Amino acid sequence: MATENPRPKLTQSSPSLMASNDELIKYYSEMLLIRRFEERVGQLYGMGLIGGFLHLYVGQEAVVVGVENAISRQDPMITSYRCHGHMLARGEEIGRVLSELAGKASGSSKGKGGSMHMFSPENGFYGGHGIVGAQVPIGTGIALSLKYRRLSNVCFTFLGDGAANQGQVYESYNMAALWKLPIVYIIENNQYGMGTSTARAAAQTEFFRHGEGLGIPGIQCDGMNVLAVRDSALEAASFVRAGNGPMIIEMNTYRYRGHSISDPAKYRPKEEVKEVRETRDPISQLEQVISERGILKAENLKEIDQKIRLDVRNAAEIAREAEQPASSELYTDVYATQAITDD
Amino acid sequence: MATENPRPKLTQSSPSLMASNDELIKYYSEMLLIRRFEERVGQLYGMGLIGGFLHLYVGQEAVVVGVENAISRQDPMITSYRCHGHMLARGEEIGRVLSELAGKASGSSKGKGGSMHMFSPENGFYGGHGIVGAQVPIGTGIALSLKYRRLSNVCFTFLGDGAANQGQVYESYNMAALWKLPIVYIIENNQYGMGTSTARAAAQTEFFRHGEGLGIPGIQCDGMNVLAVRDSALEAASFVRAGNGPMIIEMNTYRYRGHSISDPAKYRPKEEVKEVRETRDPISQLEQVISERGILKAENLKEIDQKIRLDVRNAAEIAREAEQPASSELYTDVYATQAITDD
Amino acid sequence: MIDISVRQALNEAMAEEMRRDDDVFLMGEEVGEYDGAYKVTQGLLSEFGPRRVIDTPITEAGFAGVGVGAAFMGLKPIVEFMTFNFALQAMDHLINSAAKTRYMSGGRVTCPIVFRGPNGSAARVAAQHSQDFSSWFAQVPGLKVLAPYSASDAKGLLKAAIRDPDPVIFLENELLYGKRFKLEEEIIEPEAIGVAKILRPGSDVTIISFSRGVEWCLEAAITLDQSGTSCEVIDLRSLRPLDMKTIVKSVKKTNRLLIVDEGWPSMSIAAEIAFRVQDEAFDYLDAPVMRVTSKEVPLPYAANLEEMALPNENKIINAIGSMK
Amino acid sequence: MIDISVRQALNEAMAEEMRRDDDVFLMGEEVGEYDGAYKVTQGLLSEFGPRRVIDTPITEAGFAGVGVGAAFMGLKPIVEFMTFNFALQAMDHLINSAAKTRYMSGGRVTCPIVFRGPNGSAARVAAQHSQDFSSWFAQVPGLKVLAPYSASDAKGLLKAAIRDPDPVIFLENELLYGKRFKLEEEIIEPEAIGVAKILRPGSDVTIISFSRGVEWCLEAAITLDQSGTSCEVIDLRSLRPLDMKTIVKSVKKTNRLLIVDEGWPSMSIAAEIAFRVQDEAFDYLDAPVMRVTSKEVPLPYAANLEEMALPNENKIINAIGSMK
Ligand SMILES: Cc1ncc(C[n+]2csc(CCOP(=O)(O)OP(=O)(O)O)c2C)c(N)n1
Ligand SMILES: Cc1ncc(C[n+]2csc(CCOP(=O)(O)OP(=O)(O)O)c2C)c(N)n1
Ligand SMILES: [Mg+2]
Ligand SMILES: [Mg+2]
Repeated sequence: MATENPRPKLTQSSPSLMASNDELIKYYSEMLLIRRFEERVGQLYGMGLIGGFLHLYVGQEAVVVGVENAISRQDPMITSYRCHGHMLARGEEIGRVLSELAGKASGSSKGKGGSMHMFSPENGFYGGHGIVGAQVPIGTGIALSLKYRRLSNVCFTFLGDGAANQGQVYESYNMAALWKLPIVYIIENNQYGMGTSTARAAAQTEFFRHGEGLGIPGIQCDGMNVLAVRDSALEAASFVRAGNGPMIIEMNTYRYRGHSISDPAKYRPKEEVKEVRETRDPISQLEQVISERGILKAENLKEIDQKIRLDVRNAAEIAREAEQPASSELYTDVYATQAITDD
Repeated sequence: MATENPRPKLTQSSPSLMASNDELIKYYSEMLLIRRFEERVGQLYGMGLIGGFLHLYVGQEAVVVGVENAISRQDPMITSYRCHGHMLARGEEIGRVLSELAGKASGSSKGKGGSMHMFSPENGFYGGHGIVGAQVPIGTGIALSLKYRRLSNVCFTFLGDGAANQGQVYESYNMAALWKLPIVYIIENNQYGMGTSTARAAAQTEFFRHGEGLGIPGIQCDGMNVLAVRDSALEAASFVRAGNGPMIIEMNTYRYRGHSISDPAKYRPKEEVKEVRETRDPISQLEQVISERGILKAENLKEIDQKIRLDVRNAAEIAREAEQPASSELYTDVYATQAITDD
Repeated sequence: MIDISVRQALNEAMAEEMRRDDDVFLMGEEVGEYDGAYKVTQGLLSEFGPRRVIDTPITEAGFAGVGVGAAFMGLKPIVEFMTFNFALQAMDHLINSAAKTRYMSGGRVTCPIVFRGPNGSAARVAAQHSQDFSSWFAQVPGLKVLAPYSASDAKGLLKAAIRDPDPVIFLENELLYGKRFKLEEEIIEPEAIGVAKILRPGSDVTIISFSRGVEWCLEAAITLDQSGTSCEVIDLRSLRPLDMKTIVKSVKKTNRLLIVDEGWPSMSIAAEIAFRVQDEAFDYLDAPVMRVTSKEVPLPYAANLEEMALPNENKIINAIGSMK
Repeated sequence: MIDISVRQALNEAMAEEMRRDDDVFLMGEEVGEYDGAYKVTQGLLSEFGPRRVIDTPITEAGFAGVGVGAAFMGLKPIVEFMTFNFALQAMDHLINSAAKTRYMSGGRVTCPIVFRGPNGSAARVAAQHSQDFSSWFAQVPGLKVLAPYSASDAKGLLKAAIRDPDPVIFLENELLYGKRFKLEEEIIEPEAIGVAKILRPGSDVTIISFSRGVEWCLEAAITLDQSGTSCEVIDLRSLRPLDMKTIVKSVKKTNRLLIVDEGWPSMSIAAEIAFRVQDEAFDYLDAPVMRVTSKEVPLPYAANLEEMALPNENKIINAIGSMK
């Protein structure tokens, strides 16, 4: 594939979209877990268990689940503050994620990070970053370290359509291309950066083309179709693993909720949301395939859902009852050793 | 010209390269002034009259002179620290520029700015910026103000090939394209950013293509040919003035000296410099045209040179003898009123 | 006298200045169609249109530089940072382009710009969204730095900042946006840049703060008063320049000084005031100058740790109780 | 004991650590083929090759973030800024990504990185190339900040910084690169992070400084000694943490303190030390703490103004002469 001007075919136009029954059920369950988790989290916020900013991933589940199922845990991932889905997909325990949201000692970051700052490095997940765009050079550095260590892994760096305009993203593209780093940039184009539609923020709204000037191949993918996502990630990973340098995938997706829990999302018509929900929902789409192919019956699907709801409810209970961090934790984790408390 | 995918023809392949005799002599004199000025300044640095960093423009004269002769003083210009040529081309008095280099009260910035920080706003020149890339969003803001005030002028923003990789440059491209700002980005590709050749710093060394992904047309121009430069600037200015948004011109040029006065430039073969000097020198090329067409005789050319040398020498004398800024100047120009001296 | 929130006060200041001067315009993320992330710019787009209220991409370095360029040309941009945490991406333009150019050009190029937005901690938004940059900006010659507390000052000082010929960093606080105040005067107070305000006279100890810190100080002062300690509360309002005259005068009267600063303690506004007071009123100090600040940690998310990390009225009361 | 320049000392520190640990690598502008803008990295590319000595584009925000990412994965990057002035473009990664992530992750993600390069003024390079960022960095929890003076400390502390598990800001000074010192010890001193050094014992006044300021202090101390004032000169070496123990002990002996800080005065290291000393040794101070710093202006280019703006030994001597 490393020919003169290497560029994988558009996934959209060449979908293999093949999956075993077990795989379909797995993807379904993983997406549903994120969905139910986020729905619950939204409620818990209203009930006061969670504070601060909260950005839900509802609607975008296929993106991280598709990518996760194309790679291994040795292929690192990094993203923005919209990170609960990534934590769950990477295998961090539900209870720890929910406890973090509740600011408890048993949380993923001992309660110190909250919704926007979650990490699961043992599972190859490097956050959870609150500053728009910042994760992109960091992900590029992760890719550098893979190459430095002569590993054959690929770093998947997720960013939003709003983040895609950031200068440091281009700086990263340039270095990744120059040094042929093993990195796939996943642009989760959910059509809005906060209240700003892509067309009002980006001169080029076809984000997969942002690397064009630098010679970085880009592909566009239906981010509401978990199989398409998985296949595009597979394709990109094998292109990148072959030493060809970076690649960009633009995932066309949608967030059902506001930008954050406090955003009523008045900048878009309700019908727009409704239409996507009804016609392109990643979970419903897969549910239909599973039903139509007779892989599972409606009652089995319901069982899965109930099990997930129960898991999430239990996790929420654990989180609610867990202890707040001990006061002594205020000064830990500032440094490796608790040397500096100038206080 | 504002058609579907507007893009002026490559200047190189369609040179009008027309100029009157007077114009040719004017361009020649203006380039020669910069050349002699910079040569003198290099000597004066060695003699201790000038301190700090010093970046000479020798070799690149055609770029600023060509652009200057395509536009009016109401079309603002801004550039980096390599700015003496721009100051002179814009019409700032030689004596003030040289006095600034000498750190004297009579200098363009009262001696407070030095080589890298010179401005001539009355002549539409906004510096003179020491931080690589910083002038690019600033220039974009100047363009914004032109549009805001409903003026038909165009801002010419100069940057180096090294600067062209900076994220804020892309951020500027994006905003300029999004808002259709009247700006021409002139990339002075002198082949090196300090000791780094373009190929070692940029994944895309065809800098005129950097705006491609964003839909910004770019052209490439022989930056050693003052007529080609002028024509490309004219072309770009008229495209931009028509409300089409930004354009990029990559000027292929060369600096004869090291990056700064203290750089021995060991990273490039001496022959490379020699060849450019001998075959592409902007002043020699024009001199040849002037001679061949019989516009001026060798002795006239010599007279011009002598006059310029004299002017520069006089300016240097003035600078040498000028007063240092008064001590009271330490606290002026920090604010509009000398309010805060917490000292 | 009308009742008005800080949010409204800021909004009115901008609207009035934009009505008055076509050179004033506003740019930033979500300032237009969204009416502002915190609704501070509500209605401005609909009144002034997209020429003067510009929604930007999320490119802080770029649009801060664009603002500076517009200011070089004589426009008077108001650049909103959704919060000052994001101004870290734009720091180079705030310092190297905005603050230094008047000087470097010998006065030939000026930069009448206002950078504004919330600074410091909000509620539970954790380390990357809670930093207080007061002391960084207030250190830089070429900048003026304002950090009002009341709605009245928010309005008067923002208007003054917009009219000021120099770059002004205008530090707001998200948790004050909804707070309502009696609006004392509608007039602009350009002379208030650099002038502190004694909000409550007292005789036993001087308490100085700015922005949200003032709220804690006022509450602490009420409690302390009841237990017999009379506190003079000073609202700095301006962090650069600092009104040392007012401060020193107060300390010479009370002989005791506590500074409340939401920033980290080291190299803080509190440290600077302490330095200058001991320099200018050494013989008047009956006890060491004290400070109540944030703790030396990135701000934690957990509710209990967050409370431990930030100043509040109880910590002020305790500090004053422990004064020698 | 060998004679060595600060430049060589820094070079050796990097070379030795790179030989010792394959995880250590160097990146920055012109660090490789050019051998370093100030030749500090001379020979490293030829010894270690392009895998471990990486020339970057002039994209500070980007490559600082790349360094952070590599550090998250356990590599130990040394990121050179050609000068710290250019780190303003990368500030967000130094603060929000490097300093805060250990805390925000509850210790799960660590960032063993060194950001190094010249800080403060060089000769006549004017406002945009001369800022001293010491106090900004030293304010930030999560960072350690070192600013050595001697070659010996340059070497020992840089080695310690590279081995340190946390992000370290390592502030050099261009005008010290060529200065030669006797190299006292070849060993690395990790425990020196946070430990000041008394360079010259004295009894009448304590003079504290760091980086190039130490040079001025030592020269002033010699002159003052001849006129009968015995100065104790302390080299901070570490700006975060600050070694208050050594400082307070000295002040309790001399009862007078002058701090020399090349940065701007407001919110400076000098202000912070003054605060802590008056807090911890109030009754021992016979006179106000004094400071000699840069003036409150962007650094001017003109030779005479530059001299006025910066500290030097004469200003120290005069300040001590004026002490009550
Ligand atoms: C540098 C910076 N600027 C602004 C913000 C505030 N902010 C947080 S998220 C966001 C929108 C980002 O949109 P996008 O990149 O499309 O991601 P999405 O939220 O849609 O997933 C903004 C403006 C921030 N966190 N960081
Ligand atoms: C942000 C920043 N990083 C680094 C530098 C140091 N520096 C000054 S000029 C330069 C090279 C710039 O090269 P280029 O943009 O090609 O312009 P040229 O000097 O060739 O005109 C560098 C690295 C700086 N001034 N600013
Ligand atoms: Mg988005
Ligand atoms: Mg160049």
